[in-house]
Amino acid sequence: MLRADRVRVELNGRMILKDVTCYLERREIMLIAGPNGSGKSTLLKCIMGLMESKGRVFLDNVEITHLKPSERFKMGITLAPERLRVAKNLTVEENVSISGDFQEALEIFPELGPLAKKKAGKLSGGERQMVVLARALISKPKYLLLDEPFQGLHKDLRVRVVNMIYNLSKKCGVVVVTHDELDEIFLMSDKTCILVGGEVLYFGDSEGAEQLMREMFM
Amino acid sequence: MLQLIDVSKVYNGNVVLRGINFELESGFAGIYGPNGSGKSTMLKIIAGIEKPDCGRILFEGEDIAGKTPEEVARMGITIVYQIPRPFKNMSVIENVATPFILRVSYREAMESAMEICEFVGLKNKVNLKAGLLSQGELRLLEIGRALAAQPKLMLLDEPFSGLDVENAKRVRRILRKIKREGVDAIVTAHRMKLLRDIVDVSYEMRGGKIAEG
Amino acid sequence: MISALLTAIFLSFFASAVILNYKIGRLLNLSFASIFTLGAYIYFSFNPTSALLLALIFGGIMGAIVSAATRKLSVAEATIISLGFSIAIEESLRFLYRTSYYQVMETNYVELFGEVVSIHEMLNGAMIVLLFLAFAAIPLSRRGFELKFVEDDWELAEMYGVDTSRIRFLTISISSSFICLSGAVLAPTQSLFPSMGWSSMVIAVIIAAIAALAGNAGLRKYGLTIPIAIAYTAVLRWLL
Amino acid sequence: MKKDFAIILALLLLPLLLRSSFIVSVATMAVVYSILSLSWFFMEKEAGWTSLVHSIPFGIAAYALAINPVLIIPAFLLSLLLFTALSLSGREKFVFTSFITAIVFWYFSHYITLSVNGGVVGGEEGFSFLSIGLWESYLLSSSMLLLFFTSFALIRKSGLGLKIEAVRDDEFAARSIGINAFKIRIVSFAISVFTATVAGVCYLLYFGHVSPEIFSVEIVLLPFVASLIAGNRWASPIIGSYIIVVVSRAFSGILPETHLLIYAAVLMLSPKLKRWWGASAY
Repeated sequence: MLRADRVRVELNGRMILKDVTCYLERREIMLIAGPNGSGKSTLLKCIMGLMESKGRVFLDNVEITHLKPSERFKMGITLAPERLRVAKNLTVEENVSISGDFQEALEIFPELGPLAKKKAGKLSGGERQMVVLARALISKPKYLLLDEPFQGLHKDLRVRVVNMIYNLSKKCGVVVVTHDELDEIFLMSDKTCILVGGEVLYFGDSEGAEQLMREMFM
Repeated sequence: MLQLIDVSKVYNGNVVLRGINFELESGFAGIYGPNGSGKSTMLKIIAGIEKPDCGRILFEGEDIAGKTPEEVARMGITIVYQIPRPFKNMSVIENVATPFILRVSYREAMESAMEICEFVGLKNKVNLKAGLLSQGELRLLEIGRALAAQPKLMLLDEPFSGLDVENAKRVRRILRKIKREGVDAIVTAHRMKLLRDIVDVSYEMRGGKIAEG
Repeated sequence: MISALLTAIFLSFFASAVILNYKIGRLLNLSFASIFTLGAYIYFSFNPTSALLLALIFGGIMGAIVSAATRKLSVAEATIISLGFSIAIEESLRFLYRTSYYQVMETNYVELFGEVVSIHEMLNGAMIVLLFLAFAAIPLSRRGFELKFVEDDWELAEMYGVDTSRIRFLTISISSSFICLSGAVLAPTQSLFPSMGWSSMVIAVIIAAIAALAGNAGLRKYGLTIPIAIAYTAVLRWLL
Repeated sequence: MKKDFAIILALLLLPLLLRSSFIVSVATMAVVYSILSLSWFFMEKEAGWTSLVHSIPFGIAAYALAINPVLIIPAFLLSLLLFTALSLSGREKFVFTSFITAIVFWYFSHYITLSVNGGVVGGEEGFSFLSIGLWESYLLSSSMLLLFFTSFALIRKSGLGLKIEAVRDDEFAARSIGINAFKIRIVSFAISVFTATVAGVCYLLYFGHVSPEIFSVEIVLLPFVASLIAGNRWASPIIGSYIIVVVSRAFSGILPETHLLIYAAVLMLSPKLKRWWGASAY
């Protein structure tokens, strides 16, 4: 179980997250929804340890609050960050092989093959997102945190990624943050956490969130 | 009054806008569409923050495509950013007074700023540092500051994003008031539903193309 | 000509250390100026062999302290702190050694390509070349790939299991230790005073800035410091 | 703000009451450095640029006056141009581009020479000028300090102040409400550089002599250290300058470089001090 317990972030006197508590089991998908600026990405960064925060984070009942991001990674948490984050001056192959074998990445996204020696900074949005996702997937995480995984992807690729997330949830826990095109992810998610202005508006089974989600987003 | 003719924009190989043709004579125009469809880019191009790769933008008959943001702002186009950008170490009233300073004296600016603060409902927070406001209040502050520039045309980039129901209602009320005052605006949003009762005409944007709908 | 070449190699070594610290440590490490001076003073306080060893150790310790003091700060703040360290070391030296040293080494001269060069200078040059090569070898090593990643986007590297704080610590300590050693090696040919390191520091920063402008990728920017340093010394010789 | 003004007035009046030339000589030095620190503080706090190059407008002004008073205007313009050019590297990098420039300038300042009547003057020795006397220069520099302090207070409560602060907080947002950010940047630099120039003039009129030491690291760092040592109020740079001058005078017999140790300590602790005083970092 990956559990964030009363996570709180304050920046320049302003609360970005107010005592957020949520958890998911392995083999579950959790959707984190909410408008822009409601603290979704910040929550993922706190779980990964990239941001200073109050509150505690547990992984399979072990407290990991004081571990560095690199140590959390080695324990099985992987974050695929938002905004198509790639190391711009490194090649695609180098970008991916930080977390595993490039050949495995090719099995997931064969499109990356011809781009292997290209600088990641010169890729288009969709290609960059493939690099981001491939890099996260081949690290074989126990819990995978996906921040806006559909950004920059075309329709058919989007469908592929949705299927990929579904298959992944057979062996690991997946957290998906998105505020767009919610339908498909929402329907297959087990849990939903809705954040507004840094506060949890709803956390629990996705069935219970349906009414609220329809009101807010769909 | 505003006219976009064949405006295109490409970002490292990605076509964001493909040949946009758009015209606004007066009133509120709404543009809705999913993320990444080019709504924000279009507003940024009108505001002079981004340069279009080709095409012309006519505002009151003048081509503003090559102008800097401050020149465009002085002609009467003001943008409200999607993610609020307040002057965070200044008080709320100073934030709102800053655009007035370009036209009137310090004292008059402060008085007019007070009126605007009242208008957007921040009257009891005027002396607070802007950095300490909540997300909803920041949006109101942004709108107030944009109004203080006395624009002919306001560009509102997703004014309802990041807001809870209560604050969204406040923003909606203020937008209606602005409309009554006779300011024209282009408003973007995720979904048409959010815009339906405030805009005169709505457009849909998808994959960098715009269509009336 | 040859001595100018040796100066150029020293400068590009210094500049590479500056770039490495800037890219990985995220600070303009101004403490190098005094760490260099520290090395030179150590050389005069001990016998040559132990001085070299002590310079390596002291430089490493100073680097470690600087690195610990500048953790998790913005570039500007970290730079200002390193400047504080630089002044602190400089003033401590001024306090400990009330006088300046100047020593001309008695040395043999050899003729090389029609030019008279002192043997000592040659030895120094060789040492500095070795240090420079050691620097250049870091990006080629097993850790080199991680280093490259940290240079480009340290946060990304951190979330993919690279311990960036350790890499940062090691980079600053090792480069400080090398700078201190180079101070000890070059001491016999220099006049010593507490602020002697500043001239090299400033030139190195300028060279580093030009090299960083020209190329952003891996080894190339370190290699680029060599021609720039050579051009610099050539211009200087022509001017004076 | 009123409290700050009272503190400064008290600091300035005290030596007049004590009527001791020694105290006045120390106080004059402190006041001259206070003007310099105040000009720096204006740029840091109001305009948001942390400069380590204020020794240049300060020193060039003194040099210009010593060589030929007409040169003051080009000296001012040259400093302003330099500041503007350095600011193109951005706020974060400005700290070290300005520092490196200041150091390079210090080296070159040793070669500023003039040939007068067949002889060469300047260089390491510097230039001499008339000193206007102790009491006169104290009155001159303290009235300058008061003048600048009040005008800065007025600027902050004016339209120009609002514009400068807006550009400091978010240059882009300021531009999109019609403020010409670059022009405002230059205006704020001009205010700061002008103040530093006046400080340089007061310096020369008091000491009657200027040498390359005026460009040294000590002068470069003085405003930074002075402003950080005594809080984050508008009186802080002035109180800080007094502290530094008094301390270095008091210890000059025992350890001539004491103030440099203070500098080192303040620099090393600067982020802590900033947080302590509640100053936001730009």
